[in-house]
Amino acid sequence: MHGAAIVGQNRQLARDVFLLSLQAPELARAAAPGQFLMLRVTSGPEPLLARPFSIHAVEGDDVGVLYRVVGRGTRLLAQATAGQRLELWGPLGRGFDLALERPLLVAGGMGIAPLRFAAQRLTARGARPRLLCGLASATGLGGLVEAVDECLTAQSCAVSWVTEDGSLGERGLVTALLDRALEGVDGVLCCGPMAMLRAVAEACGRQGVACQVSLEAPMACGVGACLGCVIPAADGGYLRACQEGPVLPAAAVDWPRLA
Amino acid sequence: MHGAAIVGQNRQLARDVFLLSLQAPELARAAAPGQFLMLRVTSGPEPLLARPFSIHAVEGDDVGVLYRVVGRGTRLLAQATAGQRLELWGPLGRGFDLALERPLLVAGGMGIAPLRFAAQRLTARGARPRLLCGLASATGLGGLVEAVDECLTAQSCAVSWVTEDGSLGERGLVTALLDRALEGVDGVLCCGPMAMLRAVAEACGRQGVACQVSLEAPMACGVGACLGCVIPAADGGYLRACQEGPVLPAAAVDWPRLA
Amino acid sequence: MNGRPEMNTSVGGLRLRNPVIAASGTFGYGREYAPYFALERIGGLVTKGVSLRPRDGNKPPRVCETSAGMLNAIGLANVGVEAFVADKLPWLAGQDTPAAVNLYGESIDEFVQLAQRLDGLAGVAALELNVSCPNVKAGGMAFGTNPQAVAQVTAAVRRVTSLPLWVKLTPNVTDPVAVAGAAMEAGADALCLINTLLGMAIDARRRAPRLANVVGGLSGPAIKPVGLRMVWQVARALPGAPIIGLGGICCGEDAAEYLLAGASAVQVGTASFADPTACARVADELARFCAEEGVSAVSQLIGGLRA
Amino acid sequence: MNGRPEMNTSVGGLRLRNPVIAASGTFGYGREYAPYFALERIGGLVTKGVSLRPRDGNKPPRVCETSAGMLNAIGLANVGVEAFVADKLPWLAGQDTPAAVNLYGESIDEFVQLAQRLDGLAGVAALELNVSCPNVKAGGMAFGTNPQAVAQVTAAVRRVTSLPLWVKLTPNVTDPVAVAGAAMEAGADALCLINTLLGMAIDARRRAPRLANVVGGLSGPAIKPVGLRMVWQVARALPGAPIIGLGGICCGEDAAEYLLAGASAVQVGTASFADPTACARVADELARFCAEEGVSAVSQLIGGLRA
Ligand SMILES: Cc1cc2nc3c(=O)[nH]c(=O)nc-3n(C[C@H](O)[C@H](O)[C@H](O)COP(=O)(O)OP(=O)(O)OC[C@H]3O[C@@H](n4cnc5c(N)ncnc54)[C@H](O)[C@@H]3O)c2cc1C
Ligand SMILES: Cc1cc2nc3c(=O)[nH]c(=O)nc-3n(C[C@H](O)[C@H](O)[C@H](O)COP(=O)(O)OP(=O)(O)OC[C@H]3O[C@@H](n4cnc5c(N)ncnc54)[C@H](O)[C@@H]3O)c2cc1C
Ligand SMILES: Cc1cc2nc3c(=O)[nH]c(=O)nc-3n(C[C@H](O)[C@H](O)[C@H](O)COP(=O)(O)O)c2cc1C
Ligand SMILES: Cc1cc2nc3c(=O)[nH]c(=O)nc-3n(C[C@H](O)[C@H](O)[C@H](O)COP(=O)(O)O)c2cc1C
Ligand code: FES
Ligand code: FES
Repeated sequence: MHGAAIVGQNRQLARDVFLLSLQAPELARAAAPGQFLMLRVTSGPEPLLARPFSIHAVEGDDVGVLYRVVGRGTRLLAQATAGQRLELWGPLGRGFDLALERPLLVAGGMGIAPLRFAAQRLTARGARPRLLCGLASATGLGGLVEAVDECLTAQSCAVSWVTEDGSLGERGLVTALLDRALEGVDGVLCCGPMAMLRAVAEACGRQGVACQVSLEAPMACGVGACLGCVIPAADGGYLRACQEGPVLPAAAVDWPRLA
Repeated sequence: MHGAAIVGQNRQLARDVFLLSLQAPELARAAAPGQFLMLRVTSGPEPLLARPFSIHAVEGDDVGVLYRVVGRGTRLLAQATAGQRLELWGPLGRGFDLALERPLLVAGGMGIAPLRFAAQRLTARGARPRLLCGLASATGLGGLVEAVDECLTAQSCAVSWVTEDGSLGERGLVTALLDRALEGVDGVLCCGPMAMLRAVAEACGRQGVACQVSLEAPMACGVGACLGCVIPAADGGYLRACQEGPVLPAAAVDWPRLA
Repeated sequence: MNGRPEMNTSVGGLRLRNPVIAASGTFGYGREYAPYFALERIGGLVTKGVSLRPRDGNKPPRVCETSAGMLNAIGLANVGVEAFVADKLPWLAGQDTPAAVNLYGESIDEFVQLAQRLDGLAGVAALELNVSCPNVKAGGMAFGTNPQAVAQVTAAVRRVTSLPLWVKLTPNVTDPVAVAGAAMEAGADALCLINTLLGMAIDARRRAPRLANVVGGLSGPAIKPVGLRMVWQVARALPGAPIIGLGGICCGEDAAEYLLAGASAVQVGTASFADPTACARVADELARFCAEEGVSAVSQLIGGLRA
Repeated sequence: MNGRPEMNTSVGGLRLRNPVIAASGTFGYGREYAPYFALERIGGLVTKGVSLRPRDGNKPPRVCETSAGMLNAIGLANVGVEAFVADKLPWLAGQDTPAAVNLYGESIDEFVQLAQRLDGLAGVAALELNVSCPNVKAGGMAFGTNPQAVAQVTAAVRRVTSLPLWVKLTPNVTDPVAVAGAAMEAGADALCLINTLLGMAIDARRRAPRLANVVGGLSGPAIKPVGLRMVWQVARALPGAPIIGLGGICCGEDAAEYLLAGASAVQVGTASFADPTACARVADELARFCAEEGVSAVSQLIGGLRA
């Protein structure tokens, strides 16, 4: 769909992390976990392009977007207030393949964004997902941690935290815990920084667990037209993050060329 | 001065007319009637340039700006809310020469903007100004009419309204009433649409009354640097509206070239 | 004014329902935007540039945003003419909207082969020669800055096709009129002005270019003044040369500006990225503009600038 | 990093306190901006273009806004060199900030006379030849698009002055490197890149151009990608040629981008209109950028792009 959505709320969870909810019934009906939407952060011409955001949650007619303020567009988005109209289109791209029984969800930082919706749908269809969630530090991110804990526990998805500074859960990197966490798992869904995705993909490869990664790339159109968002493909050439992705089997990605 | 001013209020007087008050003590102290300020309507890069506005009123530390929404910049300005910071600089340009005893102030539409401040200062220095104020129609402008009536009457400046459709005061054009209104007047201060300024200047010329006009021109810098805002001068060449103007003796302007 | 304004126009051998065409490279192969509006709402569309062989294109990152614009260095990634004919053209042929095929060759011979391959195929309404792409090493802008080269490639393609032949010119030249004149004399049916301006963006913190290709093509509202100027310049210098104007068009009034400057039709590029319905919206807004201004036929705007 | 970064730089025969110079035509004769900040905060300034005789300039309207930019067609209005020397120069000579005088002639001879008149006068720190103004009929861009003409005017002025000689180039050319090389070979001490892009704006409702001169020069953030590209292109092609980069610089990071692309100093133009303190702010922000990035001397940024 393409059109205007009404801002329900735009709640600040941490210094630079916000949870936006949008009244967008058509989008809510059509959305699948791992898909994204393109959102215009102003009604004016600056910034020119829409921003891609993963679909974080769907509750009735409402679509949730979890975002971090990193630049001009997200700074403007943070100023959006309830009742305001924002132009958007979606759902876009290919999401996660959820045909799994005991999946492990691995999130790095904001990588939680698409995984929460995946957990929701997985438990709804009877799977027993677990979430391994890594942060550099939980300091200042209390609101985010709480929101994640709350909604995933409600969905009986167990959450383990790992922080580099030990401020929450185990100290270390997600990837260090991975070999153990992969036991008994029939698939991994992963979203986070590129280096993490690659390390998770490698660990899964070693253990023979199928791994799906959600990738980011600078996007102009979001609909497969501009060819701007490409990801190097394992069999040569490129895949469009917005069309063949953003979720891809880790094996489909040419990791060395992605660096 | 140059810096940020805090929006006191931004009151809608009519469908497309607003009265903005800004807390700007330095500007308030330095401002003289007929001068203007340059105001950035956003903190972003679009629109790029600041907008010139006449100083409509000074009350203590507050500077008033009366503006009409005509385009992108003023549309954005209309969204400004109390407490918000706006960048501005001024006071700029040359204002009215107020060394008059019985001046006539002639306003066309938004031309009232600088004249209200002129009336305030004139009565303060003991002069007895009258205001002749023309509108196409008063319909929908009740709030503006009321605001003008109220503050000028408080300053014992008599106000006469003229409307083209007869909806308020006499029916007709300001200029039709002018010959009569000029009796006993020792100077005219005029602001309004170009055609009106020219007609008033001619009427004053015929009756030998000194006439000062406040002119508008597209401006980039507001400080005399860009040479963008020029007005054809009676003695050849050009005058900068932002520097030699915006108020000029009618005789200094080359009216035919201005068309 | 009574009634709806007459919106059809004719340019470079094609009659169009309305003057708004989706530009090359910003509308995929048409199908990508079909979910967003009925393609019959616009005058036509131009495909992404097609080359003889498939091209992977440049390394990413390929796009970045700039003030009121964007840079791209896609590198003419495309499926190649055979896959285009097999997979894309049948769908286009089934649409009630004419499609021009944007061609990119690295040599005159490649342009000729492409034109020959496409000549007479259902779904190909016109050929648009891209001699102005700034993002490829061979051909592209290298051709487009040289009037002789543009004349040669245009004449060579002219000989092998009876399709309407549009030549798309680069703004990165000292004298656009010389290149435009060369294309017209060599048999072009219309000139498309402008392709992107050559530009660059730098990430100062990383001390690196924002595009892997370092330089790219600047498009969007930022370049509209340059596009309008070139259309006006060429329209004045070559009266009668049909022009398709583009560069930064985002709304109906922008389109009207290009028509007034002398274009017979317009293309909408980058605006589709900011709003997938942009082409249809621009067409609607242009009709509304005509109605509001009492213009009974949009063609009355063409070259109507009072200057 | 410890301590404040070293901000001075040297370009085209001048040592500057910092690399940020106020551009010609957007800073008046310097005095207009003195109320807004102490001129010692910036590296230098360039005057509005000065011609032999006073010029009234073009008819108004002379300026209009565009997306993230503006068009101007001032037409090199200026007081003429004699009034400049009598009325403007003494004040500039009293400032602790070097002033380059931007020169505009309609012929080589006029450029030479201007240079001779200014040579040796207190307050003139450098000459900047404007062979790139798009808004005048004679001289200006007509010179600037032709490498031979640029070489001739540069060589002729070089013979009559020992002042640092900067040549300001137009972006409206196919090959900026050819023009830049011609200027360097003819004795320029530095190249200033870029002047404005030739553009146009139309008021569709009035069906009239927004500028009385119809076309004008496009400046501001919209053109930054073009300016950066040209600086990078010329810096790569002519290693060692001192470059002063400009076009759309609004903040310290913009300035850093130009330095990384290969400029030894930068100029800030249109940004002064949006913020009268822009030049000083850009200088401060550039210093802060260096501090944040652990750069101990701003000169380390020059040409530091990893590409
Ligand atoms: C499919 C997809 C889904 C995404 N989902 C989310 C999400 O759920 N929550 C969220 O917070 N972010 C998400 N992102 C990233 C988000 O799109 C960017 O953070 C956003 O576009 C930045 O906009 P800005 O104007 O604030 O930053 P800009 O001013 O445009 O850029 C600021 C900084 O962010 C970097 N950046 C810009 N675009 C991207 C991008 N696409 N990916 C990574 N870095 C970028 C720039 O390099 C720059 O350093 C997603 C991106 C993609 C492609
Ligand atoms: C010295 C001076 C004092 C002024 N004082 C006031 C005032 O007190 N109250 C007030 O409402 N307006 C005043 N104006 C006019 C005001 O500056 C413009 O209305 C404003 O800049 C329009 O900005 P915008 O972005 O809304 O319109 P834009 O989108 O820039 O333009 C919209 C329309 O307004 C016209 N326009 C743009 N700039 C001007 C201008 N400078 N003068 C006239 N028309 C213009 C355009 O041609 C266009 O048709 C003054 C102008 C000057 C030069
Ligand atoms: C991502 C992208 C890809 C493009 N690809 C092509 C192309 O393949 N062939 C071509 O002739 N022009 C191509 N262009 C240029 C556009 O068709 C158009 O000429 C240019 O973008 C200016 O118009 P705009 O400002 O409306 O986008 C491309 C532009 C963009 C932004
Ligand atoms: C109003 C205006 C007047 C200008 N006058 C001159 C001039 O007299 N001489 C000159 O060499 N450049 C002149 N320029 C060009 C600027 O110095 C600068 O090259 C150009 O604007 C690009 O930089 P910017 O984007 O930072 O403004 C002028 C620019 C503007 C906007
Ligand atoms: S964002 Fe345009 S093709 Fe993916
Ligand atoms: S607005 Fe720049 S000189 Fe008047």
